[in-house]
Formats: sequence, structure tokens, C-alpha cells
Amino acid sequence: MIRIDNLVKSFGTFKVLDGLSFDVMPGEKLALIGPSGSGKTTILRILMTLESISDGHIEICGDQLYHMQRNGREVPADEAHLHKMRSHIGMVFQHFNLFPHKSVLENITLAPILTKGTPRAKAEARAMELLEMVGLADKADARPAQLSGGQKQRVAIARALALQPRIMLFDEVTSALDPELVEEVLLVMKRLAAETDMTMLLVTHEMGFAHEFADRVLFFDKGRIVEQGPPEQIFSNPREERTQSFLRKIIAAGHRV
Amino acid sequence: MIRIDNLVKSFGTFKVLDGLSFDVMPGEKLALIGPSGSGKTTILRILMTLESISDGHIEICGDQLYHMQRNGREVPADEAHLHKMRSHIGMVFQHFNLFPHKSVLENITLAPILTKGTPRAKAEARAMELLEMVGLADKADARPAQLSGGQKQRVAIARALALQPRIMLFDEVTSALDPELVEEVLLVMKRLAAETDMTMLLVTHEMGFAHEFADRVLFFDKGRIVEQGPPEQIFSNPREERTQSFLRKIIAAGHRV
Amino acid sequence: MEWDWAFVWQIMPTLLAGLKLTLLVTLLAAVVAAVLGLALAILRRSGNRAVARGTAALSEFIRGTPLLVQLYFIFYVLPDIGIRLPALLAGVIGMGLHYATYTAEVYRAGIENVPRGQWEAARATNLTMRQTWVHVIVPQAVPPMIPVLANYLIAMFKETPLLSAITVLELMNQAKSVANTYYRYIEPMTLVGVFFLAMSLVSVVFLRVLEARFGRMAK
Amino acid sequence: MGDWGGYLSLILQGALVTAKLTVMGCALALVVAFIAGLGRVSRFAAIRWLATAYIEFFRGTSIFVQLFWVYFVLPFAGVTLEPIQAGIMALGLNVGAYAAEVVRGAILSVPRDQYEACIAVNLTRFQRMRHVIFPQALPLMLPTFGNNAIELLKGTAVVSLISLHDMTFQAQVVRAQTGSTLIPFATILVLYFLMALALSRAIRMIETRITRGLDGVR
Amino acid sequence: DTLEDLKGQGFARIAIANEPPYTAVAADGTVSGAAPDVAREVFKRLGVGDVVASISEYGAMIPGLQAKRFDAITAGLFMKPERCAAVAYSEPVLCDAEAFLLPAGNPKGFKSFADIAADPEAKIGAPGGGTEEKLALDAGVPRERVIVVPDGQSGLKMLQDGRIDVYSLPVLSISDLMKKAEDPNLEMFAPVEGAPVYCDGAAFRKQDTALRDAFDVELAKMKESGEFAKIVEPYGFSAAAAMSTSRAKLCGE
Ligand SMILES: Nc1ncnc2c1ncn2[C@@H]1O[C@H](COP(=O)(O)OP(=O)(O)OP(=O)(O)O)[C@@H](O)[C@H]1O
Ligand SMILES: Nc1ncnc2c1ncn2[C@@H]1O[C@H](COP(=O)(O)OP(=O)(O)OP(=O)(O)O)[C@@H](O)[C@H]1O
Ligand SMILES: [Mg+2]
Ligand SMILES: [Mg+2]
Repeated sequence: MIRIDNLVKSFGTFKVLDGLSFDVMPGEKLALIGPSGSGKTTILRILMTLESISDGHIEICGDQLYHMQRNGREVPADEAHLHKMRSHIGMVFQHFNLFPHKSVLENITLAPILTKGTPRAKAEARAMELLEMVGLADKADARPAQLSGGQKQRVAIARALALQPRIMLFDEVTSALDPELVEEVLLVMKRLAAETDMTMLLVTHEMGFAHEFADRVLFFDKGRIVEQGPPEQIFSNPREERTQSFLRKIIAAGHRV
Repeated sequence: MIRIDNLVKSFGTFKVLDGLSFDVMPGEKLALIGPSGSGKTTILRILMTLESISDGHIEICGDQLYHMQRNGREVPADEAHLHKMRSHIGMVFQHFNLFPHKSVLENITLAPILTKGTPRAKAEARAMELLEMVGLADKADARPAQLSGGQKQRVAIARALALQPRIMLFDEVTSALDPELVEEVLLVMKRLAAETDMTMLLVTHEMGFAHEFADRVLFFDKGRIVEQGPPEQIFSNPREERTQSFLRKIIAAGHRV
Repeated sequence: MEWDWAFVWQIMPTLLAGLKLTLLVTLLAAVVAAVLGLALAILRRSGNRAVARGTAALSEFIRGTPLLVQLYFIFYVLPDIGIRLPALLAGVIGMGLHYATYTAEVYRAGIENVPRGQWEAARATNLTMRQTWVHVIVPQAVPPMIPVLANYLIAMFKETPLLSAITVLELMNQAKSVANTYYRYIEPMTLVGVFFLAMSLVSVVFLRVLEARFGRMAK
Repeated sequence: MGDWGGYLSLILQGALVTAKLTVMGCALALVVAFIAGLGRVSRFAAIRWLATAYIEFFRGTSIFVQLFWVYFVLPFAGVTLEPIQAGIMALGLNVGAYAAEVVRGAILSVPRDQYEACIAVNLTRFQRMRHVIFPQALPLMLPTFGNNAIELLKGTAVVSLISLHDMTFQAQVVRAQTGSTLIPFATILVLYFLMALALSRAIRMIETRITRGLDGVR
Repeated sequence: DTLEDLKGQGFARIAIANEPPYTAVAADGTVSGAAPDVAREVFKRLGVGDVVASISEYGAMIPGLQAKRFDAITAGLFMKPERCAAVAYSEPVLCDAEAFLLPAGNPKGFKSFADIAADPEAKIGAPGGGTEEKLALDAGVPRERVIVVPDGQSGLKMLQDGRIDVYSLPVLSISDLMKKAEDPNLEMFAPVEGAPVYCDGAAFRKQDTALRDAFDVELAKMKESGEFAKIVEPYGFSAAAAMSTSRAKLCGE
């Protein structure tokens, strides 16, 4: 589904990702964990084409993401190619990034209407289904500013789902929320993981949730994969010293694994 | 040490604290927990004289905080009285609130020099001791912007201690920190609690820490105390339905109690 | 010199005629500034380095030199190269151009103040560049600009006396002419001051309304 | 109509007057801006009111009217200023009113957190302003002060109204003598621009000096 | 008393307009022109060593005098009854008729202000608050066709650019402008029919009549001795014209 091959990303002289390679199977749920600054967000942003890459290749659903063929030669992708590729991918951000000047319903229907030409009535019907799913059908006409953080994040998830992507990216979707509001968002995500066969990449500091959610956990440090495996192994029996010390600190800080 | 008597605080028509009363013994370590918006921060801010009160009385170290005697009558406290009373109290904020234009050392020595007339040399010697205690002696000349969140918060604690208050207030001092950095701050606070006989009030969402730290836990909801008692009782055997459901949600969100 | 009310009433119609012209010039120049400023803002974002740099340099030059001298140039020097503008038009263009360099900055700041996250969310929902501008950026960038733009409108109003240098009979020029005819200065000049103050107090209220309505929306 | 050297020196004399007006005007503007800007955030209603009245009056009426009043009407009240003094005063008070709002804005934009931290470490109001708020507000003011200074420079062109022999005025003299409009006005346009450049450079220099070591603060 | 004050400080402050040949500023900044030259000489005889000139807009001269910005106006400010009420004039100094500056050949045949009023298209330029503006308005030219021109050079330029059809100033001012312009497409028509001949005088504050009277005494002596003619005639003014009339006549007293 996703094949990342020798990916390099530098900001100026600083290499954030340094020759990273990994594959993701269709329908797989992947958790990316690791200390602050290890490059987790950067990977998701690159997959969403919010950053350019410095070197390497990414293949998504069988097509190159940042490259395309022209006259039999491989050339950097143009905006039209990126536009086509982006339709496979949805992303939910840490700070929701809802459109504050639009109602909840409009936030969800805007992209389907504009990018897929879905008729308004159909887009709204589908949006209401999604709001139903995230438990916010009664908030369709509210503005984002009138919602709590947890509600905002659930709307953001519905917005990403409205485009029916085959890959969903979640970047610390609960870390800007009050602890009491975290649960409602995680519940929605668990249902989503259980009910769909979407491929999902999740960056989180909630180790407990990563444990329950993921088929596979990737532990990052300094732009490289230090260790990967099923959650049971990573959390109960980490092999690498770096992973062990990271988990120890997280546990000491009061989080359950 | 602190006696709060029938305290009322309204913002406009909204009563945040509604006839609240409780006492704190000298040297007692108190944890205030409860859902978002229940008024925990407001209590600390009132004790620090950052908010005015709407009704009621507060006594600190035997003196009224918001009232004073003039010609045998009780009148609202003036700035001079507040200034005197504030010298008993120190506060550490969620977002550190260090002075960004001053070095770490200057952040700590500024108030002793200005408010107590401590000679600079003496103030600096004492500041170095405090920095030693919080493990940051080597950062004395750094600017706050060059520190990590956990380091900033430790400097903020040292700054509050430099005035040698008899009461210390902590408002969610770790909730703005990356999970990996939480531990270092909690360690400093544990040492502080163990080594001094200062009276401490702590607002936190870290139930595990509240458990270890506090002599007594107050559970708040809607500006009232719903339940109070030693941490073992509150966390293991809460009597009130509201307390139980709050703790359940917090646990579900992945926090250890 | 004594204050003479009878004289005040006598000259009032003349001054009001001047005020009318002042308001007309201000509004026309404001329209020019609003449109031209947008053009400058777009040119400054242009991908073509030379165009962007050139626009920036030109803007800085216009902003660094007095409007009065620019007006002289437009009115008295341009005819030498065959461009002969009527006084009113020259004034509108001169003021409009001068203030366009300010409004361009307002547009730029307004656009930059839309959080990065909004661009990224638009991208993540696969909107095209045009759709992003129309549906996401502009609706959020414009409301906070409105009070700032209104501020420049008021500033322009107060600079109209400069137009007397190019023979536009606006408020200040009318007042001077009245003063020179009757050799009384205190009344006409004070009235001009009062007019300006009254207009600007009205516009302060108007601004507060705009700020309350639009200023806060951007969050 | 030869003698361009003489005319040039006339314009340069004017440039000197313009520079003097700008520098002294800025100095005055700076002083009143701080007084009025701090007055605006004073806790005494009377001081706030006074500062507001000053600011609204000088921002509300046009510089032309103010100049006229300072020069032609103040003498009736027994205050006769030299033309250059009148020019400095009108420009300084006018631009000072705008800059006062900048001072106020910068002070208010220091986060509330910082005020609260000051109360928590028990600083007095004056200490708060002197040691914490003001040092943080100053770097915020500087860029806008730079713009204000350039506005003032441009404002000096209108003082020819009170027969001050500034650069624009001298250009008009040259024009009357030579019959050429292009040359004197092109010359002063360039001179004004050079002065504006010098001003913004100077401000930027001060800015980097003040904010040195403050990087990453905001 | 004002004269004593002036003697004490050693100079008198005068307002001028930079409108040659009445008043002029040379490239080196020195002040000349007929009016200041006469004033300088008279003040010298009164024991005031020098004059310090400020260039001023016509409109700002009388308020400046009243606000004690100047001690006298010597700028070709013509005597008219309304002005005589506002300031104290000396005896006449410079006399001049009104003139029109026109495109060569005077295509529209303007000979008087009334002709301009009669042509619904014609625009006339005149200094703001000057005599010519008033004459035009009085002759029935509507306000919007009387263009207030800030200075002589601007008026000349506007005529050349076709923005106005005629520019009106005193004869000598127009001929000076023409001399500088060296433009064959322009011509002067003078004197304007029906327009009176005006004379200026040094203007003083109303309360300074003592100073004015002292000025008059010395001025009269100079006129008699012929020194007056020696100063003004090189500039093109007629000394005889000034001596043949009086303040009383011109002010309509
Ligand atoms: N636009 C940028 N310019 C320069 N450096 C950047 C930029 N974006 C990210 N970085 C740097 O890249 C590194 C990786 O950042 P990234 O956000 O991917 O980390 P992360 O693993 O998501 O960390 P966190 O857990 O704190 O979110 C960091 O050191 C960061 O400072
Ligand atoms: N300045 C204010 N004006 C109006 N309402 C306020 C103000 N400060 C606090 N409140 C309200 O008072 C209530 C209590 O706030 P407080 O910050 O004390 O809650 P808290 O228990 O600390 O919550 P949290 O856990 O989210 O920090 C909230 O509903 C809040 O919206
Ligand atoms: Mg991240
Ligand atoms: Mg709180």
C-alpha cells in the first residue's frame, strides 16, 4: 500500500530523516512512537505532500508519489500528479485545523463538493452519516468555535473521512485535548480501526492507545527506525536500550502502557 | 495556615466558586483534582491575589488576605496590604511565565533584590543553591528560550522558592510539558515536599503523582468540594458517583492512578 | 481678533462645498488605493524574481517620499511627456498610488495571518490552489483587514489639503481663499479643524464598530 | 539660468533644515509618545482621559490645521515660536500621538502571564513596568516607530506652509528662479528617499542591538 | 515702541513672496526685488541696520503680520479698501497694471475679465486670495473657472500645458515669467481693460501706525531726492506712477 524507500529529508543542513525505508500493507494499522523531534510528524507531512522530500522514493497504491513518468523518463511530480495522488490520503492534525468561518457541515462537505464534484445533497447526506458515526449529528450547524476540543477533533476526523481516502494519517490527535476529552476521540478511532479496512498511520504519545490500536509499532529516534514489531513485543519486551529508556520515562510520568 | 470561609467568586453572572470553605494545616500538602472548569485554577489565582473575590473571607498565616482593619472596621485590603500578604505565597504556573528577556539567574534574583532589598551577591548565592537543588546550576546564564520545557518549569519553581514563601501553589505544572520531560519536574517537587515544611497546594491531572504527593485530596466539581480525604481513600474507594465517573474517564484515557 | 459668528455663517456654504470635494477625492482615491494595492500585493508575491523585487523597490520609494512632491510631479512634470491629467484626477491618482503601497502591506499581513494550518488542511482535503484561496484563505484574511483599511481611509482624508498645491479647491484651499478675501483667518481655519475633528471622531466610532464586528473573527 | 551649483546648494541647505526638523521632531515625538502611551494605560482615569484627549485630538485634526494653529494662533496666546520650533512642535506632537498608540499597543501585547508572574513574585507596579513589561514591549515598538519616523520625514514637506525653508520649499524657490520643475523636484525626491533609507537602516540597527540575545523569545 | 525695538535688535523682519521683480531670491539665497530693496533702504535711514526676509504665501502674510511673525509686508501686496482695513499701509511704493498671459496670438481675444466671464469654456488662473482672483470673481467668472494657482511658475506651466486659457498677474510679474520661459508660444496682453492700476505699500500692523508714519517720512524724502527712482526703475517700475497717487486715494479713505 505504502512503500517508503531510502527517504531523506533535510531542513537546511539538518537531516531529519536519514535514508528511511519501510512498507505498509493494505489495511494495516501502524503506530509511530518515539521521542520529540525524532521525525514522526515529518513522515506524515511528507505522505500528505505538505513537505517536499530531499531524496528517495515513495510509492502509494502502486504509483510513485513524488515522481512521475514523462516520455519514459522519471521526472519530479507536477501539481496535477500530486493532486491525483492526494485523493488517496486523508490526514487529521494535532490542532484540528478546522475552517473557522464554516459550519461543521460545511467543513465536511466543502472538499467532496469542490474536488469530486459530489452534488451538494449527496455530500450533505454522507456528511450527516459521518457526523452520526462520530456522535455529533446535532452539531451540524455549529461553528468550530462553539465546540469543545474533543468535538473539534471528531469533526476533523469526519472531514478527512468524507473524501473516502484509502490511507488515513493521524498526528497526535489527542495531545491538544483536556484529559477528560481524550477518551471520546480515541473511542471514535477504535471504532474506525475495527470497522474499516483503511490503512492507518498513527503518531501518538498515548502508549496505551497505541497498544490497543496498532498491528505494528515503529519506534523512531533521530529520523531512523530503531525498533519495530507487534505492540506486545515493543511495549513488554523492547530489545533496544533506547526504546527501553524511552518507555521507562513515559511510564514514570504517569502513563499507562 | 489557610482558612477559606464561604468564598464566592463570580465572573459576570457565572458563579465559579459558590460558598467554598476549607482549611489547610501548616505543612500540609493538598492536591486539588476535578474536571475541567471546576474552579481549581481559580482558587489558586485567588490565593495569589490574581483575581478579586466576590464574597467571603480568606485568612492566611493569621491575617485576613482580602480585608484589613481600619479604625476598628473591616475594610477591603489596599495594595500595600496585598503586597505584604503576597510575601507569604509563591506560585508556579502551567506555562512557566518566566521573564524571557532575563537570564535564568536574573529571573530568580530579580524579586529578592527588588522586593526584599537582598544584596545582589547574597541573592545570587542563594539562587545558585536553588538552581543546584533543581539540577540546573550549569544553566544560570542561559535565557529561558534556550531551555526545554522541563528545565523552564524547574527554573520557575526555583524563582518561586527564592522569595521563601510559606505557602506554594502549583497549577498543572506539568501539563504543558512533553511526556518525556514530566518526570524531571515531578522529581524536584517530590524532593521539595519531602524536605521542607512548606504548605503546598497542587492542582493536577496526574493522578499518580497526586497520590504520591498529597496528604489530602480535594475533589472539585462546579466550584464545590464533592469529596475529600486521604489519597488512598479518594483513588481506591471514592464514595461519590461524580468522583467515580471522573476517575474512570481519566483511567480510560490511559493515565495510571 | 475676535470670533465672529455672523462671519462663520456667511462662509459656511463655501466651506461645505470644499468639504464635499474633499470627501469625493478621498473616496475616489480610496478605491484606487484598494485596487492598486491588491495589484502591488500580487506582484510582490509573483514567482518572477525581477517583478517581485521591482515592485518592492518601487513601493519603498513611493512610501519613503512625500506625497506633496509626488503630486507636483504628476501634475507639473508629467505633461512634459504628454500626460496631462485634470487636477482632480491627478490628485486621485497621486493619493491612490501613495496609499496603495500601504494597502498592499495590509493585504500581505492579512494573508500571512491566516494560520499555516489552514493552508495545510486545504491541501489535506485536496483543494486546488484556486479553491484554497476562494473558500479558505480570502474569507479568513479579509475581515481583520477591514479596520486597518478604514484607518488608512481616515488618514487619506486628512491629507487632502495637499491637493491645494495642484489647484484642487478642497476644504483647506477654500478656507484659505475665504481667508484671503476677507482677511480673517481664525474662523475659517478653526472651522476646518473642527470639520476634520468631527469627521475623525465619527470615524473613530465607525472604526470601533468595524473592529468589534470583524477584528475578533480571526482566531 | 546657469548657476546650478548655487541652486543645488540652496536645496542642500533645505535638506539640512529637513534633517533637523526630522531629528528634533522624532526626539519630541518619542518623548510625548512614551508619556501619552503610558498615560493611556495608567490606572488613574484622569490621566487616561488626558492622554486619550491628546491622542484623539492630534490624530483627529489634520497636520495642516495643527501647524496653522501653532504658528499663527498661539502667538495670540502670547507664545511666539520660531518657525523651526513651531515646525518641530507640530510634527512632534502629531507623530507623537500616533506613536503613543504604538507604545500602548506594545505594552498591552506583553502577555497577561507576565503581569501575573510579577504579582506572584510580589513586584510593585513600578518595578513591574520598569523591569519586566517595558523591556519586553520595546522591541515590539521599534519597527512601527521606524514607520512613524518616515511619516514624520514626509510630513516636513508641508512645513513650507509656515515659510520654513525646508527642502520642498527650496525646490519651489529654485523652480521659480529657473522655470524648471523636473530638475528640482526629481532632486529632492531622491534626497527624501535617501533620508528615508537612512532612517530605516538606523532603526533596524537599533532593533538588532536591542533584540540581541533575545532571539527565540517570540 | 516698535521702532525703538527694531533699532535695538538691529533688523526688521519682512515678508516677501519670491515673485520677481517685486521680490526675488537669488541662487545664493540673498533677497532682492524692488519691494525689499526699498524697504531695506528706508529702514536703514530709520536706523534699523538690516532686514530679514521670510518667503511666505500671499495667504499667510496678513495672519503672519498680525501674529507678529513679521514687522512689515513688502511683497507687492496691492492696496485695496478691505486690506487697508486689516493693515496699516505706507504711502505707495510699486505701481503696476494688471496683465494677461495668453497663448500667442490671443486666439480667444481676451481683453478684460468680463471677456473671460462671457466665454463659458474659458478658465483663468490667478493667485489664491490675490487681486486677480477677486477681479475675476467680481467680473462674473464663476468660481469653478477661477483656478487658484499656488505660484507664478505653476501658472505658467499650466498655461503651457493647456490647463488654463489665461493667467493673470501684474504686468511686471508676467513679463518676468515670459523672460524666464523664453516660450514663443506665449504672449502678454496689458494693461487689462477695465482693471484699475494698483500700487502696493509696505504693510504694518494696525497698532504700529507710529512706525508706519516714520517709514512714510523717509519714503517721501527718497521719492523727492530721486533715490527712490534709482531703486525701482531698474526693475521696470515707474517711480512717477507711485508719486502721482496716494494711500488716501487707493484705500478709498
Ligand atoms: N519547517 C522546519 N524547519 C526546520 N526544522 C524543522 C521543520 N519542521 C520540523 N523541523 C525539525 O525536524 C525535527 C523533527 O520534527 P518532527 O516534527 O517530525 O518531530 P516529531 O517526532 O513529530 O516530534 P514531536 O513528538 O515533538 O511532535 C525536529 O528537530 C524539528 O525541529
Ligand atoms: N476571567 C474569566 N472570565 C470568565 N470566566 C472565567 C474566567 N476565568 C475562568 N473562568 C471560568 O471559570 C470556570 C473555572 O475555571 P478554572 O480555570 O478555575 O477551572 P479549572 O478547574 O482550573 O479547569 P482546568 O482543569 O481546565 O484548568 C471555567 O468555566 C472558566 O470558563
Ligand atoms: Mg510531531
Ligand atoms: Mg486550570
